[in-house]
Amino acid sequence: MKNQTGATEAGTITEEKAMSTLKSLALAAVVCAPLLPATATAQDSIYVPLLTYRTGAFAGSGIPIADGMRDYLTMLNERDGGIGGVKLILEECETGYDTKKGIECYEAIKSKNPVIVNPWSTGITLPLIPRAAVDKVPILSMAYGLSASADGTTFPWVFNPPATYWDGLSQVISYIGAQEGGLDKLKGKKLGYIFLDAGFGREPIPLLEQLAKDYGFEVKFYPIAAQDMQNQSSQWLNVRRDKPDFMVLWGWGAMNGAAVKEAARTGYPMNKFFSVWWPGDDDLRATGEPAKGFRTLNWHSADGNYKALSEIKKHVVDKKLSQANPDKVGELLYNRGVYNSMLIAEGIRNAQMLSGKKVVTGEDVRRGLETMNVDAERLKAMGMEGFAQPIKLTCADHNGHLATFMQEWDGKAFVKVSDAIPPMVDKVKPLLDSAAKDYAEKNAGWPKRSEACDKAS
Amino acid sequence: MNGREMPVTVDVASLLAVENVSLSFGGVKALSDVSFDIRRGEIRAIIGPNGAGKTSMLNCINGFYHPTQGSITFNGERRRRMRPSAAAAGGIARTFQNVALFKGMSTLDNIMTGRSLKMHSGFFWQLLRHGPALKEETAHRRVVEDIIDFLEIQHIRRIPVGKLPYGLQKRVELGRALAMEPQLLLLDEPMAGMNLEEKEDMSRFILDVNQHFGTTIALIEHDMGVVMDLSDRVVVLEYGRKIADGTPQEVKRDERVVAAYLGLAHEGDQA
Amino acid sequence: MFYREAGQFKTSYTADMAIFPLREDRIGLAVIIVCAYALALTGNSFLLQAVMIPFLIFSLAAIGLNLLTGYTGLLSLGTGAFMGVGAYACYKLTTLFPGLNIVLCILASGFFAAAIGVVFGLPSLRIKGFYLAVATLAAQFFLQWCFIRVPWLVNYNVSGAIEAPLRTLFGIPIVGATATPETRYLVVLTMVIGLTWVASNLVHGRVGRAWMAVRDMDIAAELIGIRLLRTKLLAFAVSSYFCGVAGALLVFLWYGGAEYDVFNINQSFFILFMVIIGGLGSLIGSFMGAALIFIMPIVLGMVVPAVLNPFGLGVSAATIEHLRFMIVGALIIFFLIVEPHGLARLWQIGKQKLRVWPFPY
Amino acid sequence: MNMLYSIFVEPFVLMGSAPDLLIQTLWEGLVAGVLYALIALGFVLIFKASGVFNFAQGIMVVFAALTLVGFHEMGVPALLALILTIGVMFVLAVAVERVVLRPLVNQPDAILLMATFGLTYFLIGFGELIFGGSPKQMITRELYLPQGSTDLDLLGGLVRFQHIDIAAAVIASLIIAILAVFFSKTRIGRALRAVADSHKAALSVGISLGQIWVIVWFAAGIVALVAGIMWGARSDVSFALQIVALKALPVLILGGLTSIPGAIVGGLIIGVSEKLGEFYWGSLVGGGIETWLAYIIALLFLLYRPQGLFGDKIIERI
Repeated sequence: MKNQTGATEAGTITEEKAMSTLKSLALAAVVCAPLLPATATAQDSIYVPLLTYRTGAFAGSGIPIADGMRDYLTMLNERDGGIGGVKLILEECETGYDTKKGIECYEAIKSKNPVIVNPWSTGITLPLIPRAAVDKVPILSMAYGLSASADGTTFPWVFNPPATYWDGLSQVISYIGAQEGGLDKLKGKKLGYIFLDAGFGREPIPLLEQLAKDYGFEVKFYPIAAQDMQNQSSQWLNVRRDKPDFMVLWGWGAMNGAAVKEAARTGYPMNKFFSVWWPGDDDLRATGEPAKGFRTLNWHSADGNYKALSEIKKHVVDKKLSQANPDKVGELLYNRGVYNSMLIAEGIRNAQMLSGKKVVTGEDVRRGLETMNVDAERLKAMGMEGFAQPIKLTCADHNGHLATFMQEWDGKAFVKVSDAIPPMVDKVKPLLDSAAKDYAEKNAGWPKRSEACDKAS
Repeated sequence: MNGREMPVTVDVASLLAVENVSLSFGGVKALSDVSFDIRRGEIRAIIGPNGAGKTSMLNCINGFYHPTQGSITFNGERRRRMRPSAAAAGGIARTFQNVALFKGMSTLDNIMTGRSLKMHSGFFWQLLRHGPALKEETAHRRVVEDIIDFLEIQHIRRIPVGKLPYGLQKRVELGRALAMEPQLLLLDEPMAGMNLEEKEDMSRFILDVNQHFGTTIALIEHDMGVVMDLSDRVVVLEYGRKIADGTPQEVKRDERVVAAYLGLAHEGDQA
Repeated sequence: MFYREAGQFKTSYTADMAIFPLREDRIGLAVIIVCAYALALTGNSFLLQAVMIPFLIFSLAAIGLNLLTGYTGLLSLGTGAFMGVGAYACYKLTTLFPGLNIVLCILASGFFAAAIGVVFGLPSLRIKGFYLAVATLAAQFFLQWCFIRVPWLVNYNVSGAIEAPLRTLFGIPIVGATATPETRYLVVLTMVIGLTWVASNLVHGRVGRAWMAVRDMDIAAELIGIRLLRTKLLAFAVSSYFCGVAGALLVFLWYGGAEYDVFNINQSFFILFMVIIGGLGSLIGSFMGAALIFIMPIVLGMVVPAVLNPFGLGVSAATIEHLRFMIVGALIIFFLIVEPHGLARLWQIGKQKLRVWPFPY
Repeated sequence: MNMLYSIFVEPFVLMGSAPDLLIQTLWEGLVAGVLYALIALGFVLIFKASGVFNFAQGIMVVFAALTLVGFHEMGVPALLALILTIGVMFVLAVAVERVVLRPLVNQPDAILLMATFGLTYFLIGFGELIFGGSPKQMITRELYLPQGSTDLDLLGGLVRFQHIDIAAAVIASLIIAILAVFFSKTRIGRALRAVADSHKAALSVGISLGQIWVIVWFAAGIVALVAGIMWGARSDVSFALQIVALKALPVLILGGLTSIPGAIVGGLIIGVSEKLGEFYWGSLVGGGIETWLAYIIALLFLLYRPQGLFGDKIIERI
């Protein structure tokens, strides 16, 4: 009997609590309501959203890139008052490398007149590609995303400089060939391809299979699922069994560090281990000395001895405007972010020159990117002499197919160990063209390019 | 060969015959060699001390347990193994010692589930809740409302049964069993935990069901007074064996029954 | 005072069996539906495209999971994968039969999800509770693996992704980049309302009672003649159908394209949270849960900086994200403590209070 | 025919022809199994004593390891950081008991499971807020954990044993031994077992349920810390690790939710069979079957024995 009364009382209390919760929720809704439409856009500035990820499983790669991107543009704001005298409004949106959040971010920034969007995730890039033309927002997917989008005729709104994954793969193979004393020496060799089991890691496979046929080497595939990124021991056991002569890594986030570590554990010779351009200093540092000899592709400097970077230190880091750890300014992935922002800034600057407007739109920036020509002189003017090679985009070529180079981990940092390696244009070009055609065919009603082509300024 | 074609070997008056049923769980014998029958239209009581195997007996009858040996003949069909749903389809309904209602559902819905076997409208109409589905739902609702009226539980129609007092839950459970319109109704301690007034109500319902609907009833009960008043015949189990069978008067005088119950004088009030 | 049942007498069982027996409820529902359609007129593309469309789609998936977990008591962690089956099936259908109306494709894709759901539902007869939840994880990981490993599913696209091609309804584009947020929204809204109505019909009839009976006490359900395997498999099928349609809608009317990773384990948890917070065994709760779990982080993303900035605390996007995680986590715990039966129960209690207001005794 | 050959014959031929690789695979499987078992152990401890299926165990592993490395990065000496981390895990246990478990006492199991989902989200946000999202390196050397490896010439090949893996196996065995002693010899341990059997029984011998919850959550926290150190030493410490922790779930259902030996044996079975499966059969379907193999194994096993390896046979009563 006693028990029963207790229960009834408890019931009433819960109901009362529930009611008060309802009330406070209602109150909160009323209070918050006026805050929501606080999205006024200033007309004397250019809005540059940055889709970044500092959380989640890929944050290890995402953080330095986000810092680099943000700090370079902030530096322009602090030093020059923006671009062409127009201040840049920077806003980060956290995607967590998650497509859902990325789309949400895109929708949120879309209403604020963004001039460009960099998704920093292949998964987010793909759904945005068809929208770009409709929403008039160009996409800059720097060396990721859809390789076929290098074709500016089919994809006028998408830019993926400075190289596609197919370029990258062909460069790795040429480099290995050169090391062996000629591509014909690859005959009969065995190559292991360890990759993130997603669109990103699978994209190079058709080219790899073709090259294997052309040069007579054998390929072994070692897919790593995203959820097993840090648990690769069975794939490396397979490597031990198959004893490939070379290993090529196509990873991202925590996968890169784990792969290098497993390679060291298995005793795979590091000087036979190559990678596309995504591993960063942190990934290698986790293994440290034993990772010595590991080589990755790159197209820009991996140190901080450039004027542009010292300007960042002076105007951003020292003013406590950066979120980056000062030691990491000038590291590989940080510089990758800087390079990305350099492209954005150049696109905007070109757009201003082309349109004669100060406050440019997404449409102008698309034209700006298409006519981009960052030559040695321009690099010098930006304080990036020697930081990266010149790059030029055209209406037909939204990529540049830059010749990248190999760099080697010396146990503490990356050092450049090769000259520029040009991509195998003859192998890559037909693939790109057919992929672009295929895309347009499969997406019935894909619009023909109607955007006019500007002369380079 | 299935049971349907087998010759009927038992008295036609018997609705159910249990023959030499044994049941064991990993060496522990719950029932050994029990035989008895239930005639059409009678109220048959199964009594015995705790652990005598009464509930196991009911579980065997409605197919929840499968006897290790022996057979059960229901409605002329003899069988060793049967799925509970088949037993339900054959016309056996029951209530449980510890109320086994669907606690999150209302009284009405609980009793409506008793009609499950009789509802046949197609899935398509269920999706639309129109046409045959709605017609069927309404027809069965009418039957269920009659049961609710009969059991005098109109006032708790919409209340989730988990919130009802024990006595009412027992009544709802009886309602759910009645909704199945069974030929044989198995009641497992229908009056456990009830006060005198509630027991009187429940006894009245049981008699009414038996007399008005002609339903055959087998019940397990500890209250000897109730058993003697209600039942036509009584079977007594002890340690899984049958020790007596007959009218209440006969059983009452049986020495073994007296012996079994003497040591357990507190049994009645404990229930 | 305005919300009364007094004076409303039912003259037939059919009327009493109506899903909304109270006139006020029916009026309220009508008002909500009219308002929902009227939202399309506001033309606020952020509201429609980034808030309402996903909210409705996730609500549909939550209803699907709720039919399985809330109504039938079978905990599933494979929702994301079942949504994926719907999305990939829809892609295959619409590319194989480009002439087939896309709405039909989406509705048909649910059947594929249902079939796969039934296969992975088979163990549910023997496996229960947490054990079953882990078994559904097998579905999640296996199907996800198939999405990436079977190139036929993506028509051998090198990108490994599916893209929504241009598709029209009555000559107006509803799928593809050129579809306006308004038309997408109207299509999604209509489909979600229709399917919710179907779900509501099911749970209020014979099928729904059988599911709940299995949930509350499967043994007793079996003893009154409900066939367990059939009932559970039906729950898996219907639930997966809803999830599959939601997945197809997700890709075709919201994202516009997707990689396999969209349907990962986090998607499954995301939907599960909606169901828990909304209330197990409640359709309206599915909507409330989706609103809270999906819309609240968006609102927090706007409110947190607005609250902190005046104090000179500039917060980064990452910090907001961290706070969002913490707040969502804390709110889940908070709501469970306040009302373990979810928002739907709070809503019911609120209505009950309103019914007797202003004289509670 | 070819298909059948490559499924039923070829892998075994390979095993026979390269026994060193077989041994290496088994060893890798055992090590992975030990680590899965360590994560599963945390689940079992909490489930046994409180009936809570603690989904947050995976994130506790990451959180504990991050805290340890985070303290060290702040300049705290390694061993002191270890002690501080243990302190943090204790505070976490107390906080969970006060804020989550106590208000939810007597709620159905499903509700408590949901609450641990909430806890998972909270800990992810909290951990990233404090320590940042970038991966960190485990302070293996500072904790005096062995590094390097021993190569043994075995059966005509080379088998490599990582010292850190050996250490993981030894430490895991130690922890299990300590837990076994704790449960059978100490007063609190016996009380915990009493709680597992019946909450009322425990109350009647005068042990507060709250205290017991704090103790088991603290114990699970320490197990999580050990698991975090070991996993962290193999790759690095980041939130990506929480996904690996999901592998503990098939281990759990294989071993049974309440059995400590079950968690160990289940972990070893899952670890070994998924490595063998991936190594010898994975390439038939393009590899990567490891992501689901464990779950399918657990599922098939459950169909055969729904109560798990060490669970009691379920007799349904009504």
